[in-house]
Amino acid sequence: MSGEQLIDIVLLTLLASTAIAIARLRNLLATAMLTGIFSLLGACWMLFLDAPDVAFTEAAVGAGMSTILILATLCVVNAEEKPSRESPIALVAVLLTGGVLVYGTLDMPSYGDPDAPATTSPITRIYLDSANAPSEQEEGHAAGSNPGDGFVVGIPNTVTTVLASFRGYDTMGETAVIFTAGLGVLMVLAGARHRRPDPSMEIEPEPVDEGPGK
Amino acid sequence: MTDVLGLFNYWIVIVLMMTGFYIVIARHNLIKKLIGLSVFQVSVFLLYITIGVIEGGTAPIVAEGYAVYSNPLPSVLILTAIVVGVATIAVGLALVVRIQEEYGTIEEDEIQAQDHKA
Amino acid sequence: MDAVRELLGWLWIVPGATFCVIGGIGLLRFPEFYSRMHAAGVTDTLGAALVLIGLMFQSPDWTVAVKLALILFFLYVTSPTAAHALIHAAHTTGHEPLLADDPAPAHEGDIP
Amino acid sequence: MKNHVILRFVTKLLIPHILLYAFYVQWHGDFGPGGGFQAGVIFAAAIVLYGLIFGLQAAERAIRPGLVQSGVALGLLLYIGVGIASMLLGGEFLDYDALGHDGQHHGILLVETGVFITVASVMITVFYSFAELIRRQ
Repeated sequence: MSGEQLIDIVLLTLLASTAIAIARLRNLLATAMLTGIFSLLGACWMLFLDAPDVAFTEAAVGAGMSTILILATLCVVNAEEKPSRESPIALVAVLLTGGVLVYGTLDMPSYGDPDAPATTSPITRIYLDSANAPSEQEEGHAAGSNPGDGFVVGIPNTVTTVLASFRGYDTMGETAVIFTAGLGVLMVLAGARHRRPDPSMEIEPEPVDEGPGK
Repeated sequence: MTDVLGLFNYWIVIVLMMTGFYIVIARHNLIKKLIGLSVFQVSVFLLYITIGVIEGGTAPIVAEGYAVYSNPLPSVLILTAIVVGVATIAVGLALVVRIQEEYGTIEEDEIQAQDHKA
Repeated sequence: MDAVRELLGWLWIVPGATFCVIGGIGLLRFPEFYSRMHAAGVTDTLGAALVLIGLMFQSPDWTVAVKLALILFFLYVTSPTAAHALIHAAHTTGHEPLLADDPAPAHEGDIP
Repeated sequence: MKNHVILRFVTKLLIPHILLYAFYVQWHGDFGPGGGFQAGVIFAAAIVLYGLIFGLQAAERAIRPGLVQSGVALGLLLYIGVGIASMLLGGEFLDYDALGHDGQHHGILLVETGVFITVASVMITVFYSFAELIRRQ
């Protein structure tokens, strides 16, 4: 039980207890706060797992942006979660799936052992070698036919290299997804500003458009 | 079961996954469901990162004096997934606002009741 | 020289950690909101600051120490402000502090 | 939020540092942990903080909603533009070697800037939309 494992276990139990607290709480405001704490604990654990880039993003996004968005929605919606009888079937289904998953992890490689398949594959070697200074080998030639022939980029931070250079096309797709999400929010909420909701009316009167935006 | 510690990470990830799953299934409030969804997402992210770790390795930033690095690939996948996750949750919350405006409530069973009535 | 710095570092970190624990215990045991906020304040400012100064002593080279000093500056600016904002919000929404002659509630402020 | 003197002072003190840190994260992404996604979110967090404390009008005066909504598309345009440029210069789509001597380095920086602009603008437009709803309440 080295010190590292101790920290690991303490962080994990804290994380699990926050998640269970989120599940049990009725007060939506407290749940929003706990979501922020949950993301921050996730970020701490990711830092513990040697992934600073991801911890960075998770802390900035999880603790920062999503909490603000949830609070903003709560301001607009100001609803209180009504106590409703939960059917036990949900609990049974969840426990069943959990049991099967735990059974599935029994023969997975244990945490951090050096000869796990993910770490010994040649691809990882290529990603890490991509950071060598280009002066040693000639200018970044495309990855040759055999996997041994590395693709040299010369940037120390291999995560950025893989993100932008090896996987540039996928990251473009991800940026397009973020673009569409931004567009979606704009279109969905743009409509809400003009209409005054009139629940009694069955058919909503066509709102008079306020002109082309601000 | 000597390496209970080894698999402990995966079990906690599964506990988080199941908690998120339970919130999405059992709770009727729409905002609560979205929060459950983000809990589920964070657990998937942690699963990916746990797979990429090597004992005694350091962050995948090549520097002199370090030889063992953790695998950069999971970090890349999760980096974009987190921001996309928040963007989709923003769209979900925008829809919740519109649902509340149209139906006057964000409890799932009341919404279904109004749907059956209409 | 390193051993002295190491020891000096530990000399700061251990009291910092105890202050954090004391703050945590205070957070649980105090009866009402304002005294609990005081306990949270202790952890935020004093505990974190001592640990950070201790880490500065133990940092391998001076660039790490400068980064830790920056973190210390930001913590010193943000955590008291956060505590202030919280208490100001509680006060403006009419949250009355528990005075000496009030009957002691069981554990007021429990979230349902 | 007019009478929060302490909050306004501290925000004035912090926002330049946060913005500077966002740009540091963006352009230091090659050597240390960082990149377009994190920098965009940190930048947006600074604007959101400004909007929360000084009110929506002040934030919308500082960064106009029109500008931000065009920024959403601009970042993606820059990203695809780099891809097209590398195609025009003889390489495949998004093959940064065609961009000249230290092509990889420049290509990655440009692409990360594109991601930075898109992510920051999306987060700010989402915040503006929600804040607009609250103001209209």
